[in-house]
Amino acid sequence: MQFSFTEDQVLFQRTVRDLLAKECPPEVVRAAWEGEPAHAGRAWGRLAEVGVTGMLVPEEHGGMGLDETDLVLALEESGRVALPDPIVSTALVAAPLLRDRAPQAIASKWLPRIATGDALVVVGLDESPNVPSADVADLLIMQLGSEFHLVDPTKVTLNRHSSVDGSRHLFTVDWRATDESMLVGGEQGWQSVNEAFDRLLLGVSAQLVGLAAHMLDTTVTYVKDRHQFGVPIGSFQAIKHQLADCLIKLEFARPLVYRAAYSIATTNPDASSHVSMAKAFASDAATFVAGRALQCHGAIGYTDEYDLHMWMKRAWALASRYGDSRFHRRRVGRAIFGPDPQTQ
Amino acid sequence: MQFSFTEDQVLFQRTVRDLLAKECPPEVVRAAWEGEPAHAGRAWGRLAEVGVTGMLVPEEHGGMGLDETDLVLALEESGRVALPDPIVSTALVAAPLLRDRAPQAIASKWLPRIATGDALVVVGLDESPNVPSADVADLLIMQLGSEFHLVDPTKVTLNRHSSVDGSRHLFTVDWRATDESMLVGGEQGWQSVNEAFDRLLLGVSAQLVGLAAHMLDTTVTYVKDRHQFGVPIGSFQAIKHQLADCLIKLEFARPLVYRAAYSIATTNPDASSHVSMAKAFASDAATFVAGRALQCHGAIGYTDEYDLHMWMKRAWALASRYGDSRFHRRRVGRAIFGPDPQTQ
Amino acid sequence: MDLSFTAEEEAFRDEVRAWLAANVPREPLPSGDTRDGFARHLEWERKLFDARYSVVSWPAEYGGRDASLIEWVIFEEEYYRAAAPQRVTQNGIFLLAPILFEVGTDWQKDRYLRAMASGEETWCQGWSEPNAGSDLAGIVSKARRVDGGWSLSGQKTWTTRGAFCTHLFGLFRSDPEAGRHRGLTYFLVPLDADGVTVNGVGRLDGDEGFAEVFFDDVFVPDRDVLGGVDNGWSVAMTTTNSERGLTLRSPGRFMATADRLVDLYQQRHELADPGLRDEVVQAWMGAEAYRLYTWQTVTKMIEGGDIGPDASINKVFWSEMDVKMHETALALLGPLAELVDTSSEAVDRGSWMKGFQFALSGPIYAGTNEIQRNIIAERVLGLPRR
Amino acid sequence: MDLSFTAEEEAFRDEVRAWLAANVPREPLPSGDTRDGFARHLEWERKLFDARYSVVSWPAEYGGRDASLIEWVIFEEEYYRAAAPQRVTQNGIFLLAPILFEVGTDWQKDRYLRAMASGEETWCQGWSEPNAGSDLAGIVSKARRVDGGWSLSGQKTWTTRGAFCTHLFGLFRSDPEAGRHRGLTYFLVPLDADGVTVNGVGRLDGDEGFAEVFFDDVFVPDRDVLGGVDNGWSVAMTTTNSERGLTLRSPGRFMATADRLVDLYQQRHELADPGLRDEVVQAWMGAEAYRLYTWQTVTKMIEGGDIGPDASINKVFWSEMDVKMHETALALLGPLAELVDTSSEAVDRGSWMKGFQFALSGPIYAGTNEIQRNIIAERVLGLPRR
Repeated sequence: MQFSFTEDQVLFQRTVRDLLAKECPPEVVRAAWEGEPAHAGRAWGRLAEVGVTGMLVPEEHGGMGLDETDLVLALEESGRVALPDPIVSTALVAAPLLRDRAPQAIASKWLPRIATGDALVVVGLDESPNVPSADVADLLIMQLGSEFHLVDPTKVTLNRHSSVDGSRHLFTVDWRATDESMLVGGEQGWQSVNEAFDRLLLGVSAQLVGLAAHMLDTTVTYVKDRHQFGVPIGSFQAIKHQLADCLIKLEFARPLVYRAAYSIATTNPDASSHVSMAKAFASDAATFVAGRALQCHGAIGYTDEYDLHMWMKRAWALASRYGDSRFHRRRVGRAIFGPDPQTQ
Repeated sequence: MQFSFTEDQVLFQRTVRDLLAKECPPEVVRAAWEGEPAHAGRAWGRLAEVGVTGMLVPEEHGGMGLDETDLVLALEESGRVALPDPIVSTALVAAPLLRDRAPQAIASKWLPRIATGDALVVVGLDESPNVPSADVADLLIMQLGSEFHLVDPTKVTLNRHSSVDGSRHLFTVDWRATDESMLVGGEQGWQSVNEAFDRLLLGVSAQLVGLAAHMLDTTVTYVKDRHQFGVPIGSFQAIKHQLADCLIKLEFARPLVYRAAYSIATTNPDASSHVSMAKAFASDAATFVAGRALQCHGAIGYTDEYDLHMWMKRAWALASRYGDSRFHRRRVGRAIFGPDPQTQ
Repeated sequence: MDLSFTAEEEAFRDEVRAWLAANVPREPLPSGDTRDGFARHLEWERKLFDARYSVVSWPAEYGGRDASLIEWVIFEEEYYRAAAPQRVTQNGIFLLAPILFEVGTDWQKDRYLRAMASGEETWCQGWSEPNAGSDLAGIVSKARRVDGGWSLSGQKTWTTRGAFCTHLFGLFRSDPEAGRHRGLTYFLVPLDADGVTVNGVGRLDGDEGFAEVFFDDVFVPDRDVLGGVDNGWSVAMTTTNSERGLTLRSPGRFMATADRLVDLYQQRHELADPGLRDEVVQAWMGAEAYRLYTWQTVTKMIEGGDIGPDASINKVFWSEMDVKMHETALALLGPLAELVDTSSEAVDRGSWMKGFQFALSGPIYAGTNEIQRNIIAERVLGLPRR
Repeated sequence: MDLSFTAEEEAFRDEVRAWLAANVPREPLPSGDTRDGFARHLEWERKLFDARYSVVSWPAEYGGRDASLIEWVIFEEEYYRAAAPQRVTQNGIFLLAPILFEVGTDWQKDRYLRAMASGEETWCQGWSEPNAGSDLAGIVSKARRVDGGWSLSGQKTWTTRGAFCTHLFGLFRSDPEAGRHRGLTYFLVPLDADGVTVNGVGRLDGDEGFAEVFFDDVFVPDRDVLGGVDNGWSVAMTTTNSERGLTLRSPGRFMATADRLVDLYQQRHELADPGLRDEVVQAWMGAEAYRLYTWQTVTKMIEGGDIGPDASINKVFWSEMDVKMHETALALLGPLAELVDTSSEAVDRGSWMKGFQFALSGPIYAGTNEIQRNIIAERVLGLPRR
């Protein structure tokens, strides 16, 4: 029993944090709001250079050959800066899907490109028909029931949808399955779909924790600085207690997210329950912190010139998508109680 | 539209408040905890003298011939002092039941005695098999499905049950129905049962509001007096905001309770929904205030020497009995959505 | 206690309902907090005014009907039930007008009220400054005595719809020597006056509804001082009570939201968590409680009582209920909550998410709920200040 | 990261589990916070001690097994899973002993630790006074220098199980001239010493578990000063961290409550509101989150880290979760929640209501949650004091 990250892992997190602070400042997120496609900035290339995109890619394909506990902190950092690029989809979902399910020729084609940062791979699940960043994908991996298909992005029609988070570019993808396009199907297919869903949840949960951490940090800084009635508003107990509550929510969501990463990495049979717990707690933490952050900022937080709103909206979008906290409590409930007694 | 009490009604409330402050101080409640039967004090006689017990008894039977809007504030006051006597059962449930359903002979026998304070009448509903104060009843009115029966308390067996509120003396009543004992049955019987339940709810809701008001008052006094860190603890924002929240809950429960009284008095077809809203809000307000009152008191509130616990426990008992707030939201839900779709 | 309406009141309700049914635009107008939407709303306001529904409780001479407070609440219930457009004139009508009636001069009343009621002139509130939000006494914008009037300088911020309005009412520091709450004066200022610069600022809900307003030596004649020189604080506190109190948030608004939430539940309940039913009912009951509380307040006012700090109880309740109602709606929408477009997938054009964001402003504006809870604790419960 | 247990740890768990299965009393003991129950619990404590399970993490010389922190948590998980009796020795073992190990003299350790582990001597905490609760620096009980030691005078209150214990550890003001936090000394006092009077005080949950302790010129020799004269505050803060931290509330406790809650839901769900399922799952997940958080903390401690003010985060979380879990249980019980007797109607002998009342003490004792949130805000987030 050792529930901590290694010194190297923590050092790597720091590297990624510094890199993203430089390459994905709020202006980059704002550019995505203005319509700039995701992946327009330099962050992606730098993430690839330090090994984030290829973390789960085997070494023989140019990757790091590491596991989800090595990747999770980097994804948390991607949440902290509200990175608009499809990092979860490419690095955490697509890479292991191709690694585990693709024939050698396909794996050799795509995995090295993922590791070098040359390929963005976007995975579309039936569960969530609005696919973010489908417009910048070099490869689409689309679910069709129990099957995953490899789809050429130049051969699909995309329809744009609008999210409350303007930096999330959502699309419905109009595509056709062929016998050649199938990557995996049947029993293995269902297993792949479930694994992909669980990985997506892990990544989104890590990002939600990062988003919450950023909103809390920003607010702590603001309330120390902002004076009313002759004192910093952070000296008022009503402000202190709201922010203490934020920290508590955040600190108890984190270990669930880290455990979920470990359970996926070790193919724990309860991994699905574990990621659902992570998603439920991370969603609730992020929406709670968003609400308190806005309240402690007051009117300035309510403007679109101030950056906070971009983080809040990302948090709202990610918390409600891929199952909100109630959905995931129901999923955990099935593990505790057995199949959903919807009749009770 | 005039949603206020008359000057006379407010004056009467003040009279009842003063009377109960004198005749039902905390020592009386404590005596009930020690096993003293309900109705042992002088409060009952004085309540009868000023007209509370006979408020709904017609004038020809020696009562006031008034309605529930006249009675509700007195019942709120009975909650404020945590009166152990069965005032709701006698004055608000039994009196109109006998008034509306009893043959002349029975009405003439019991109603005048209710008005003079000589008879305590306890109504037992199937919904709640633990009947408080059955040991001091001069007459029991027991539900059996669609029927109400008049039952001689000397001919029943009582089994004592323990409530968390030691001043609530609960009994299961072992009794036998006979043809002679039936007061009302059939379609009229169901109607009577529903009316009795609604009246009970109204009375309990009014008492819950009174309990909450007392706990809030007590706590406000305490936090002004108690000093820590060189200042009254009531000057801390964390205390202020908790008590502000208590007041908000209380102030929004009150109009629902008063409206429920009016709806019963005017036989509004939505009266059942209205009392359920009152019970839900009053239950939530009282349990919320109980929790905050204890927290703001700290350790002293946790002792049984200090009176607060007797009010808290009455609040917990009344909030959970006769349908807790969730139960009543479900009841209101049926009015909004139609019959319970338990299958969804 | 009498919770029924008189025949006259019922007749008034019927008349209002019929007029609204015939006149409320079929398609929702674009948001009144955008430049285009504001103009479209003014057309609607004009229609309301012409039918004498824009200010029913005002005297007839200013365009009203001398309606009772009860009729006013009835009007509001019907207005929201009909899903009629948001009132872009509300800051003038609900915040400024009550003060004009109370302390305004006859000249001011004649000059401003009718034009306000018709929407010809529109008013925004100039209170907050970069360093004066919750602590309004921190206002530093100055009013300097000049010949025949005053010269205003400084900056106001978070001015709702400031970029579209014609006039501003606000507080300026007229006596720099006086203490924090003293030495403020309340001015009425046309925004086309020389020296005024207005910059629109976007809000998080995507509308441009905020403005910063800069004053650079702006002349205001003496006749546009409201309520006396150096008396601005007590005048402003009057406004605060009405802003926080019932006038700005009539119960009809929340009853309409609750009804929409019930409809949404009926559409979505098979997909949603069974526990949400309880929340929907709680929301519905909350709106009902708010309605009854309002009738209690209205009765108190008719009987000559004062709202006073009770307005703070009211404000905390409705603002947090409004957030909660929208959170329940978003939970019912689940994965569709984030969609804000007009596609068939997005429910109600994303209006719940939009409404949620609007609701989030409730606990902040007109005195944050932290300030309101302080007021409740200190002025109602009598707890000691620090 | 390695969330598995070693073979040795698993073997330890199996051994503990087997022993508990064979030895935990079939019928629950009467409450340890009553005089009779306390005595019955001491019998059980003796049995634990004889099997060397009373203080597994202590050195063998004092009755322990030199178990690792990980083994200690495993022991606690099994202890609660087995529904073994409440530890009436906990204030000594969990609050005093860590300080004795850290700053106690050899004489003190030899004199007190083994007798504490066996339950032969039982300890209560003498901190709070009538005017020193959240503000411990307000302590006024005095320690006066006398020949060979100190003379104690004053009053301690809310002393848990004070009426049944043999010894008290507490703070007294040894230098009346020094500032609020200075001039306090930590003493070890036998409650049968001349001049000590103990009065039991009932608690709201019906047990007599509180006491007031009066000191009238009570002599304590120098050897029973713990951690140095006038150094009591810093010694006490060490205790506070362990009281607030993981030692007093091992995750096993909440996992056991969560499991009981799941059972209760399965018994009652057909009668209860469907929305309660969500709350039960949330409770279960909360216990799981607490367990993982604890493993994180344990790892940090093993790696040489310090808990510090994080203990406050921990305390707020578990204490409020515990209340919420019991509220959920009471909601599942509905109209039966109030019954606390042993009739067939009352569920689990009313133990949920009893547990609810006990849980309510969590946000109050060992520093109220208001104080904890101040600590979190000021010492973890770095917000300014006033």
